[in-house]
Amino acid sequence: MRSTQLFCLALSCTLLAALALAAPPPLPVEHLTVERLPARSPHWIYLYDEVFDNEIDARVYLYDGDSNRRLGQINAGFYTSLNLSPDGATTAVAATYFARGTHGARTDVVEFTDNSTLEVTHEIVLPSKRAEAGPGLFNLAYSTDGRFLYAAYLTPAASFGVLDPGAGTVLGEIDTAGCVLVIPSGRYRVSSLCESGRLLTVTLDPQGHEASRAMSEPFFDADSDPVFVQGVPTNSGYLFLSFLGQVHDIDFSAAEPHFAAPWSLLAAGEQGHWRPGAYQVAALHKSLGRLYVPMHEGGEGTHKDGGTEIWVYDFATHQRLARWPMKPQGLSRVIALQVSQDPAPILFVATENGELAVFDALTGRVRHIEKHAAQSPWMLLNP
Amino acid sequence: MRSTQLFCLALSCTLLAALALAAPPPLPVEHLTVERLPARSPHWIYLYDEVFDNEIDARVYLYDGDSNRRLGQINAGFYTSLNLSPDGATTAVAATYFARGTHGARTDVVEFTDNSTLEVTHEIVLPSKRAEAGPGLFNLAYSTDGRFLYAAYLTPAASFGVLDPGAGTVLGEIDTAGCVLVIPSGRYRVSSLCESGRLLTVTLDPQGHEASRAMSEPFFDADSDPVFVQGVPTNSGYLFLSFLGQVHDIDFSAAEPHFAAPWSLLAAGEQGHWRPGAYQVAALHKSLGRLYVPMHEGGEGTHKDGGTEIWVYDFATHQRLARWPMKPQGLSRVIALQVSQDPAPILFVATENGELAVFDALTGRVRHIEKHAAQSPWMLLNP
Amino acid sequence: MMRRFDRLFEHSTRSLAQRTSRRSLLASLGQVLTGAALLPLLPIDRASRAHAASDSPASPESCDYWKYCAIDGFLCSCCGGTSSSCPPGTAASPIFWIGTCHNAADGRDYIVSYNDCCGKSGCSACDCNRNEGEKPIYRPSRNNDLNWCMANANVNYHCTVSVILGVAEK
Amino acid sequence: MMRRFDRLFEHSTRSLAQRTSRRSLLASLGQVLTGAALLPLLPIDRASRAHAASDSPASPESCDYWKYCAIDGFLCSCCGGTSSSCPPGTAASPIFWIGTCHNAADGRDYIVSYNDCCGKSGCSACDCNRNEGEKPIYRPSRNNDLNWCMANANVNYHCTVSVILGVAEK
Repeated sequence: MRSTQLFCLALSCTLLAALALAAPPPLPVEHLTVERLPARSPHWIYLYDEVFDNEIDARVYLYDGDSNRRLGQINAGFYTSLNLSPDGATTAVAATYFARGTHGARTDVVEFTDNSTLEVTHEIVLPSKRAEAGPGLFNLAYSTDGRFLYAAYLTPAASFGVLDPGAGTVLGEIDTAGCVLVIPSGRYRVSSLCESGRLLTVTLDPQGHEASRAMSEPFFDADSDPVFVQGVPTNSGYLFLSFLGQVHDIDFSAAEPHFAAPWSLLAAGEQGHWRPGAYQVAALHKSLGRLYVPMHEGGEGTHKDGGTEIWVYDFATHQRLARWPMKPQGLSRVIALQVSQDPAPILFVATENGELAVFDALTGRVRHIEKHAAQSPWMLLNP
Repeated sequence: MRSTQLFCLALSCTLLAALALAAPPPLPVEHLTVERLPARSPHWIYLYDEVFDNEIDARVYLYDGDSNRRLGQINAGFYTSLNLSPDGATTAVAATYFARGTHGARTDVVEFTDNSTLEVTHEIVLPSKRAEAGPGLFNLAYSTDGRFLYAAYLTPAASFGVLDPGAGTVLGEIDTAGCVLVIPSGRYRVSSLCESGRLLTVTLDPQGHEASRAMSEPFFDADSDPVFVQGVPTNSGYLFLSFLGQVHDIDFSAAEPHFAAPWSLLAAGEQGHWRPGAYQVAALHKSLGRLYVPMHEGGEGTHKDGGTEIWVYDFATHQRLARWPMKPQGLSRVIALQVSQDPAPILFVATENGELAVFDALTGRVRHIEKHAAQSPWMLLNP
Repeated sequence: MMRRFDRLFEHSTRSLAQRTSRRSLLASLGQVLTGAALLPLLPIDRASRAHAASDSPASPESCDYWKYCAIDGFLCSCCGGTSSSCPPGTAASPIFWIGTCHNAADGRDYIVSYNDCCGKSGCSACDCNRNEGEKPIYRPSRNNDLNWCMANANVNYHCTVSVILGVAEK
Repeated sequence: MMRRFDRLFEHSTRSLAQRTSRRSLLASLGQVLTGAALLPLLPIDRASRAHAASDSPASPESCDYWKYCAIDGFLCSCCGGTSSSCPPGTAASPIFWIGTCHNAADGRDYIVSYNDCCGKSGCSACDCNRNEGEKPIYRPSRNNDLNWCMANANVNYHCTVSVILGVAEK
C-alpha cells in the first residue's frame, strides 16, 4: 500500500475531486485499500479446491456461511496436504513446487498462513518425501497442543516427519513399518493405519524423538470391508467409516487406542444397497452428537461416488434422525461436507459440480447455494 | 524408461504371460513405452491455452488436423510469450515462474522445446523485465535467420532483450523510447509500435548491438482507429488490421518499412456495423493469398468480441470471396484462427467455448470439431 | 473453467460503448487532472458511495456494474475484496490502467483506475472482460491485457478493482 | 473445468463392479505372479491388441474402456499417448497401482498396471475415475489417489496408462 500511495501522490490522484457542483453531488474519489478480515466466526469454512485440471494451482477459499461471501484465498501448490492449528489461528499447507512451475527442481515445503491476515508468515522446507496422497486430515496434522506438526512421508516407503512449527525446523523422521498417515493424539502420540487393519501408535518424547511404539489388534479387514482414511474428530478421538457403512469409534485419549464395538449406518433392508461415499465421508457436531454422512445406492467400486442424500444420525444412540436428498434442492452429488461446532450449526456441503450449499444443520433447510464455488472441492475444514 | 524396465524386471512383469490356452488366445502382455511423434506435418497446429482461471499452468497443445488427435503438450508457465523458430524445429516459451508456485522469488526464463520430442533442451534466464502482455507474435520473436531471439520488455518502461538461442545467452538490452513489441525483419531489424502510430525500427549489428534506428511516418491513428498488435506474416512483411477493419499491409523487406495504401474489409453498407474482433484477428495463406478474418456486428469496445462469421478475402485483389457463419456449424464465437500453408490448406478455428474446429480452408467445409480442446485458446501457431 | 466470451460480453452496458469518442475521453482526463490539482481534497463519504452502489441496477459483484466498463479479470468483489479494495493477504498494484465509465445513477462520466491485486494466483470467480475505450499495448495506460502486477514484489495476478479518480469533465 | 463426477461415474461398466470379490482378486494376482514366472515370455502381437481394442464396445479414448476399471486421472490416449504408452516428452512412472479388469470381448479377467506419465502438468483431457477394487492408501498397490509419479525425477502428473500384465487366474 505504501507504494500505491506514493504513486497516487505523483499522479495527484488524491486530488482528483469531483468538480461538478450541481445536485446530486458527484461520487467522491475512492482510495484503494486492502481488505482486512472480520473477526473469526464459527461459520467460516476453509474450502480446499484441488483444481484437478491444473493441479499445480490448488487453493483454499475462506468462505463465510453467514454473509455467503468468499473472504479470501490461500494458495496451496501441487498435491497439497493441509490442516488448521488446534487454536484455528494458522493454516498449514504442505505442497510440492517446481523451479519451472510444472517441472524442474522439486521443493517440498510447509507454509504457515496467519488466518487473521491470510499472509504466509514462515515456512519449513521438507525432505522430498512428502506423501502425495488423496485429501484427508491425516496427511499433515498438529499435535493436540500445537507444539509439533507431523507430515506423512511416502516414497513409497512409509514414515513421517516431526516438525517444530514454532521454530520452523524439521526435528526428525520416524519409520512406520509400512503403516501410513499421521493420526495425532495426546502428548505426543502419532497413530498410523496398517494394511493388516491395525493401528501403529508411536509415542514421542518432548523433543519429538521416538519414545515407544505399540501395535493394536486389527479393527477392520482391508479385504472385506476397508475403512476410509478420512477420519472425523470426536470428543475422545476419531471415527472411521467403512466402505460398507460400519462406524468405528476409536477413543485415543489413553496411551493405547480403544475400539468401541462398530455399529452400522444401515438398517437390515438397506445393507448391500446403500453405502457411504465421497472424498470427505462424514462430519460430526461434537457437542450435539449429530453425525452427517453422504450416502448413495451402489456396489463395490462406488466408494468415491458422491452422496445423493445426507443421512443424519444421533451419534450417541446410533439412531438415524433424517435423510436429506440433494436432488430436490437442485444439488448434484455430495463429495465433501463439514458442520460448524457452534450451538446454531451450519452444514456445509460441496458437490461434484462445484456447488457449495449452506444448510441449517438442525433442520436441513437450505440457506444458500453458491453455484460455482470451486472446481474440485474435495475437503472442508473449520476451526 | 530405463528405470521402468528395471522395475518391471524386478516384479517379473515381463514374464506375466497369458496362461489360458483355450481359444481365443488371451491378450498378450503389454509393455509400457513413451510415444514418439510422427514426422512433422503442415497440418500440425500449436494451440496456446492461457488457462485463464489458473494462469500459472498455461500450456501449448500440439494437435494434428488430419488425425484429429492431440499429439502432446508443452508447458508454458505464467503470462506466457511464445513463438516457433523459423525452421519450425523449436518452440520458444518465455514465462514467469515463482519459487513457491504462486508466489516467492520470480524467475523469467525462455525455454526451448525440441518439437520432434517435446522435451525442453535448454533455457535462457532473463532479467525480470519480460513484457507480461496479451498474446501475439511480437512478444517473443526470432530473427528471420533464427540467429537471434528478441524478447519484449515492459517494466512499464519499454525495451527489448536480444538473446542468442544457440549459445543460450542474453546479448543485451535495447531501449525503445516508449514503443513496444518486437517485430522482426531482415538481418537484423526489430520494429516496435508507437502510440503515435509510427514504427520505430532498430537495426542491429551481427553481435546484436544497436547499429542504427529510424522512426517511420505515422500509419495509423491510435485515437480514431488503432491497429491490433496481432500482426500476420505476409510474403514481404506483416499485415495489421485496425479496429474498424482497415488492412495495413507493410513491406518490411527493405531497410525502412513501406506502407501500402490501406484497404477496408467492409463494403459501404457494412461500415459501422461489422468489425473484426478476436484475440488472434486474422490468418493468411501466403502463397494462395487468402485472408481469413473473424468478424462480428458491434461498436466501440467490442474489439475482443469473437467473430460470429469468418470472412474470406483475396489478399491481392481485396475482394471478399466468402462469409462463413459459425452458428450453423454449432460453433461459438471465433477468438483465434490459423491456416496451414500447404496446397490443401486447413483453417483451424478456436472459439470462446474452447472448441477447436478444423475447416477445409478452400471450401469452408467443417472437417472436425473438437468440443473441449482448451480452456482459453487464445493463439494458434503453425510452422 | 472455459473463459466464456458470451458471459463476458453479453452485458447490458455494451450500448454505452460509443457514447464518448477517444479524443474527448483523453481531453477530459487532461482537464480533470489539471482542474483537480486546484481543488482541495473533498472528504470521502463512504456511506454515499455504498448508497450509490445499491442504487445501481447491477451490484459490484456483477460484470454489468457501471465502474467495470474497461475491466479485464476477476472482480475482487467476489474474491474477498470490494469494488475498490483488494482481498486480504494480497497487495494492490501501484500502477494501473484507466477507463471512463458512465454512471447512469447520476448521469456523469467518471475516470476510473483499474488496479490489479497481486501476490496470489487468480481468484477464478466473476471473470469479467469489458473494453470500452480499451486500447492496444502501445497505449499502455488504456490497455487491460497487461499484467498490471508487473511492478509488484510478487507479480502473480489475483483480481482487479476499479477506483473512482474523479468526474470526467466534458 | 469442473471435475464432474457424473461424467466420471456414469459409465456402463459400473455393473461389473461386484463381479469379483476382493479376496479372489488378490488370490488371483498371487497366482498369476507365481505361475507366470514359470512360463516363457510370449511374443507380443500388436496387431491382435489393436484388433481387440477395436472389437471393444468402447474405444481407448473412452472412460468405459475395459482396461480402465480402476484408473483415476487423464487418459493418455487423449493426450498424445495410447492406452499403454505415455505422450511424447513425458516419463513413465516406474511404480504403479494395479487393477483386475474384465474384458468382455474374451470373457477373461486381466491384471492391469496403472502407470502415471510424468514431467508435464495435467493433460486436462478425458478425466476418468473408476474404482473397481480400489483400496485406501494403507494398501498402496491398489490405491489410485496417490501421485504415482512420486518416484520420478520430475514428480508432476500428466496422465495415466493401463498396461496388461497378464490374465488373472481364477
